[in-house]
Amino acid sequence: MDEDIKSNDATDTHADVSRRAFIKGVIGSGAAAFSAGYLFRASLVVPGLLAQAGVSERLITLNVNGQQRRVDVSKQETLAWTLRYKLGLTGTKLGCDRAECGACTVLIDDIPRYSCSVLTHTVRGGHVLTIEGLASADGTLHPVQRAVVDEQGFQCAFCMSGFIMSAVGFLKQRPDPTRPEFARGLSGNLCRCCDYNKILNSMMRAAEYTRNGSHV
Amino acid sequence: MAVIHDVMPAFLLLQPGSLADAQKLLEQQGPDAWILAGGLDSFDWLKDRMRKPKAVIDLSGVQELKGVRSTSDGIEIGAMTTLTEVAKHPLIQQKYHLLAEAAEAVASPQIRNQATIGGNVSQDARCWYYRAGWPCYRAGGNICYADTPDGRNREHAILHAERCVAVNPSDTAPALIALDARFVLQTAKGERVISAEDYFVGPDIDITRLTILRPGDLLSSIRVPATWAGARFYFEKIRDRQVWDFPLLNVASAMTLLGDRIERIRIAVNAVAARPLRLASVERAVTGKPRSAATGEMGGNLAVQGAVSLQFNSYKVPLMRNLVKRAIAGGQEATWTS
Amino acid sequence: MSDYKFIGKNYQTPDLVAKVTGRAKYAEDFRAEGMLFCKLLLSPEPHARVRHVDARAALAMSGVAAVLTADELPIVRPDPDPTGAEESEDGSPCLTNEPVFEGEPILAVAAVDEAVAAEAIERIHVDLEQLPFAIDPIDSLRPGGPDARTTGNVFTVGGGIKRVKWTSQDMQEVAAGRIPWNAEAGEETAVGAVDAGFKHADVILDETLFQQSTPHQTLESRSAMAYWRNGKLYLHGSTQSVAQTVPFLARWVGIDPAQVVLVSEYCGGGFGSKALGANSMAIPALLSKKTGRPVMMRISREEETYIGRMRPGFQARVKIGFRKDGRITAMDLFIIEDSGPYERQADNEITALIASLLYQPMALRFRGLSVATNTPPRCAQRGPGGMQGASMLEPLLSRAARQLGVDEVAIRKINAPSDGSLYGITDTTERPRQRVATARVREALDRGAELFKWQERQQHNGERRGSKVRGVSTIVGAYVAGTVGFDGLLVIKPDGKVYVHQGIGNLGTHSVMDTARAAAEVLGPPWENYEIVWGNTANSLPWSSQQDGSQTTHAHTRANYAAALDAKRKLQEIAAKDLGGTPEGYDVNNGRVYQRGMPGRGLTFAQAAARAIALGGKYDGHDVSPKLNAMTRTSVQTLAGQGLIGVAKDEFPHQGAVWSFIAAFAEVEVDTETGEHRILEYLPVADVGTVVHPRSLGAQLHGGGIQGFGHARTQNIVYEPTYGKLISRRLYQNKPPTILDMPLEMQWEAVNIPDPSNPVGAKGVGEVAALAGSAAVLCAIQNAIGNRCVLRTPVTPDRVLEALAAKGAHSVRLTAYA
Amino acid sequence: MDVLEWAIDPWGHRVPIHIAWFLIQVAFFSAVAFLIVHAFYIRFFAGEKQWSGTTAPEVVAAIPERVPRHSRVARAFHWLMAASMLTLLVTAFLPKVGVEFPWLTLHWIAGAILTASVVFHIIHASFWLDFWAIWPDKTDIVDAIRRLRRFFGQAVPAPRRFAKYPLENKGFHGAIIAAGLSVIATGVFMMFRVRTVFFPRDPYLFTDATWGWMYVLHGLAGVGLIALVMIHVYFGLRPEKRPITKSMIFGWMSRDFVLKEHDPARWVVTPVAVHAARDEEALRDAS
Repeated sequence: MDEDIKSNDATDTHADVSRRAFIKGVIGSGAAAFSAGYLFRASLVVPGLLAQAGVSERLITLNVNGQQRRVDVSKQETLAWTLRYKLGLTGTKLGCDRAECGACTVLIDDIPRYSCSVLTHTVRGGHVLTIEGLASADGTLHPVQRAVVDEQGFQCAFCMSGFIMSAVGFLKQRPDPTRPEFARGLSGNLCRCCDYNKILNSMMRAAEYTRNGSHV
Repeated sequence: MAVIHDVMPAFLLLQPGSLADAQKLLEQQGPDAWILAGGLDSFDWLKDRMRKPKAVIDLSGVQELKGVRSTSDGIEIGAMTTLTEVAKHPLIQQKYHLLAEAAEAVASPQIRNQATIGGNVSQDARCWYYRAGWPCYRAGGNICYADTPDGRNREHAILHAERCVAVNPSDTAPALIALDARFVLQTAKGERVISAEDYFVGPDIDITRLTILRPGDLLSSIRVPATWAGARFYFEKIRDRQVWDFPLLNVASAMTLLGDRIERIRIAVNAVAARPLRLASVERAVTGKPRSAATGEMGGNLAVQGAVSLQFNSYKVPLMRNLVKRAIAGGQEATWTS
Repeated sequence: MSDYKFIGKNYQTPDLVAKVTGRAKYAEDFRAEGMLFCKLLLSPEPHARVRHVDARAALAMSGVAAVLTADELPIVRPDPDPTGAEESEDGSPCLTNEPVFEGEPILAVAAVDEAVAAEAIERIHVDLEQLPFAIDPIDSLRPGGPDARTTGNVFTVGGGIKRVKWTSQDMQEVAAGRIPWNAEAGEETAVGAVDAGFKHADVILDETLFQQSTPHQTLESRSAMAYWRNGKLYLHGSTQSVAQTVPFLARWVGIDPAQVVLVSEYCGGGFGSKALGANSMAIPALLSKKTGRPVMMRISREEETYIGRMRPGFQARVKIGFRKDGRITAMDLFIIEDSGPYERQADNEITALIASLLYQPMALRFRGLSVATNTPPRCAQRGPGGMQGASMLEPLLSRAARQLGVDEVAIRKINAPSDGSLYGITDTTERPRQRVATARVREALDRGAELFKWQERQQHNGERRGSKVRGVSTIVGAYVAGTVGFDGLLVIKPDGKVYVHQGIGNLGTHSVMDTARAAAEVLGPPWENYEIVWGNTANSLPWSSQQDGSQTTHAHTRANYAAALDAKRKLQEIAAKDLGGTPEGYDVNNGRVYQRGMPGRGLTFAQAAARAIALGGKYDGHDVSPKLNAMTRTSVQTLAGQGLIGVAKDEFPHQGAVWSFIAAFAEVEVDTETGEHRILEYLPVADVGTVVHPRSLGAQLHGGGIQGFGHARTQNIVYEPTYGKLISRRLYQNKPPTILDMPLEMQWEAVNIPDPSNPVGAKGVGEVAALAGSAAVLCAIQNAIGNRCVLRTPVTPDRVLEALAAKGAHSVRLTAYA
Repeated sequence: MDVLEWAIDPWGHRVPIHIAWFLIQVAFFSAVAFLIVHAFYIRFFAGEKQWSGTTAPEVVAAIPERVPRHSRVARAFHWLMAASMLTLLVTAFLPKVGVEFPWLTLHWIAGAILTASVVFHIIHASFWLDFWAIWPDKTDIVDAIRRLRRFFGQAVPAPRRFAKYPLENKGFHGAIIAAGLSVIATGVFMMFRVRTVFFPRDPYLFTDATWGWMYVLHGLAGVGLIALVMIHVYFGLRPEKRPITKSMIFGWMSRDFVLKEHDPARWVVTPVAVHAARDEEALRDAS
């Protein structure tokens, strides 16, 4: 028993199908993954080590788009994976999974980061903001979203949420950027349609909207 | 056994809250422990499943390792300070702008928001054979695939290559050497302070490492002395794309003038050898000389003495010569019209 | 044409809000209860035969559901489909027992999650028998050189493969950096007297050039999710062309097209690599069938680089003869094309075809070799043959202009085609030369020269500032821009709305929305009255063009216009039936059909729709014209009774082939000490007929242009020749252009002259936009540093420095994948 | 644990890359163990050496006070080889056990010197020296067996005195030849993989696997040499072997020592002695 739990946690890949299926089921229905079985497991993570400094449990609470989400997260899981496959927030895209395209950009405590290259466990207690969290409850678009709509920014738009999150983060630091400054600020996002000129037009308009709230 | 370069293997994640805990964990886990700073280099190894550490020690929770503070003699930068924090810090901006420029030249904004100064100077080689998981010298094997008759070695070394021709890809390293920085190491035997140059090793000494860090060691902070505060700085990085690119070559220099003559100068280049090179002989040669194109030319020519180019990287010789020239004579050359 | 109500106006495309809020779902965004995850085992060798697969250890793992090997693939029917799709896919299997390139999928594992699947892959042992491999086409052509396929090394036009080896004398030429003129070619065509042409030339340029292969590298990889319900396959994939992908998907999975429901409302980029989706979509489909559970296949970036297709590279020799005034007397093109492992690519032939039109040479000879290599499969990439051709030929035109002292704009005008010009690389009875419908290159050049202030700007050429040198140039380009004969389908429902059904895909060009505007021109405002139905074959879509080759805008403005005319006619007839008079006496506008001059007397669309249902027959789709494609007929039958059906096959007349043209102007700055260069300005001026959607057109012209910059400046693929393995596996290594690789701000312009063979005068733009960016930048760099480094792309800093060091004396490095 | 280090080559095949470095310690400590055991044996168990056979007085008289044993050239070679061998071992293995320094250049230069000196030695020994002197002959074997049986208390004649070289010496030489030639042969090829003055680099001279086994052999022979050299030095320092060691320095042995352990009949030190000695020998065996 003990042995089995160890192996379960150490190499997270021998878990039994039924439990997995159950978890997936729950995820499928969009709710946070949660199971008593997991609580039990987590509390037994490599017996002995738990007492020791810094060993993290699997079941954690994440603050995503202002909500507290309880979710089961394996140690090696990236934030992008948790958002997309555990919390159903698929607006965040995986373009390369290697921090070299920017499609997975989200804000962590207002700072743009590549969620494909952040371990979910390292942002417990942080505030995560994704594309889904921008528009207000009544559906009013965020100024940056509004600007993109007004300028018809982007083509295939697979890179769009990443770009928008970068822009939102950048504008928090620098509300009044010049075009070259904004270009540098957005340079961590790749657009394979290369619609950069139109994207930059949208973002310059977004800066304007953000400053004078003239978008609604 | 088939190879797959996707999906991080499972590991035990340890998240110490203090330097002491981190060291305790390092001790407990032994050489199998993988230290995670910003993670941008680590995740490549893990996601490619080329490294499968039992335990990963995440330092992001160790506050002592973060932040920039001024000291009696200059500043001390915690190893876990992000490159963005380094580039934006007012003190660094005004007194050690060289370092700010170098940090700003790294990768992309999001990466700079996460990558740490400690990680940037300690990052592994980017030789594409090594990174593809091929069993080369650096990986503990017995061959260098890049230094072969057909090897693809555009990015590789022109100086101090021995068996392995990989280069050190760090942008901040040469800046720190030019600023005569000190690296503070926490080892099993206690704290050790060494000069920036001595932090890096070449393949002649240790072919599997780029730094002197041994398992169990931690780089805790970097001290930049006031010696070069407010000096004349020059940094330039040449690359294919202006973002997400490692340097084809970069140069950093700090200099003080006496009238029109060079009073003191430190110059370092990177991406030409397995370790960032301080160009001491060039420094000696140009000290006391007028800061002019001629002096720059002289320094540049001296800098590339002994360079051995491979099939695809002969361009690095003129490039290094020209950048060193600029680093001495000044960089009005470098400004673009747009 | 200014009286258009929608054509030529900006508007908010209906998919935009879903996109900015993250609600737009791409293939990998779908989930299903009990979904399994699939991972692929890729070949570690460039060419091998699978002797034995031992998957016992993997299958023994708990959580592993199934392993799928090539042995379990359906026998693919030779004929793609009865509905007569235009072209076949590249013939590569989705899994194979004879991998012909490193990274080719050998088998797939389905498991409860990716971690288990990945570990399962590592526990599988595949015993491979190594076979000879070729990476560099020229290496395969040398005497005794390796063949990429056991059957040969050169693909033939008929779809076969043969063995071609050059002589050792030929190889001496190669060693000297020259493609040998007399070496054996696989195919040869000629129009006019080439030798005579060169005899009459005052200046002859004869160069060897190299164009690299570049991966399409769409940002959304070809991930797919599949499940089965009631014997039907539901597949969430990523494809450029929804309707035309169905028969192919059916074929790959071994089922009937009627059993396929394909969902691809959003495609994260294709650039040609997803013209028909991807054959890899069959993997989750078959695994799902095998396991009885939904299967998600997330294609990693590395996998995408291997199986995501590439543009064929060129190793070429080009000779052009010019008259004093710049007129081209003769052109001789010998182009070795890297066709990858599976089938002949026609890029080299297209290069010649474009040249025959764009430069109207008095004589032209084309010789080509489509060499097989054990590198990733090739397929058309935005401007296939055009990108490489423009990048090779335009710099030579610029150089000739300078040698002859002719203005660069002038030399392009004097060779330019005009409406109805003849072109072709053969002039035989079976393959006669063709006529281009419209060609307004000269107008584009004049307009551009004016906007760009060419006369003044070109003075900057060679201007030095410190180590920086300026370069200014202009270029022209051409590409096919439209097909005809597809179906349009729309329904006016009792809710009064017009539902325009589109079988084309939504890959960001907006043409899936833009072409629907042609129907609105016929049936009138308000635009809010129109709903566009696309991206899900369960929603009764018409048979449509492939969303590639810039054909959609032309093809589907026509098809939708035709369908709208059919609907209008039916509205008029119904109105006449109910309110008397003749159909011709009725107008259609503002959601109503009413008697001309008496707007009060008529029916709303809602009323008309209800009447159509009551009338039945052709009005509500119960009678279907046999002229329509089978898929359209099925869709109409499904929609029958839901409202007034407007449906028609595009039978508008058209004279000549539809081509779009472009003139582009660029200014660059090159640092002679570091080899770096920046683009200061780029101005494309297009002849794409009527401007349909300005903002979309601008996006195509600039986006395509920047993709061209990437081809010219940064993108590359590097192989280790000894092991035949890709070593530039990552984006940071194969370097697509970033937002910092363009001028700070760009303008664009279109001559906006309608194409007479399109009801709204529209032509396509995608391909022509891309090649212009590359050619313009290369010409400008050449004009700046006047050396020959642009003869090999990409022109990275190292190549600039090497060329400068060689002082123009160097020959082109022909090594592929370096 | 595996005594070899394995790796996955670019084509996914498992190939050896070199020996596991713990073999260094294994070699070192087994040598140490041997020394201790041997020392104990000599100290507590080994009795006074006994020899059979005597030498006729006239032969004895013919033997000079200082019996020449190693020519200048031979000695020069021995010490040169020793120096290069030590350099090779130090440069090869110290870095592996954590003492890091730039070792490669020293290593291949020393290797080149060793190779050259060995080639010279082979030629010199074959044509100028008594080539067979260093190889065990029938008598050596017979005597070895005798010594063994006497050790176990059996009543067999005492072994005869040695010829020029004691059997152990010959055995050691044999082992050195095996290990030495292995490192040299493999080492020469390995120079193709680094930048030396000798060949153009060509790392693809052999397949990954062949190269791998070559490195393994080089390593095995190398660690073997650690043990051999340690043992050799040990014997060189042992008091009862001093005369032999001295002879490698000064070139001669005292007549007394020669007469004690060596049989002038088998190691011809005087032309005169030859026949007489041989006759005597014959007589004794007959009786």
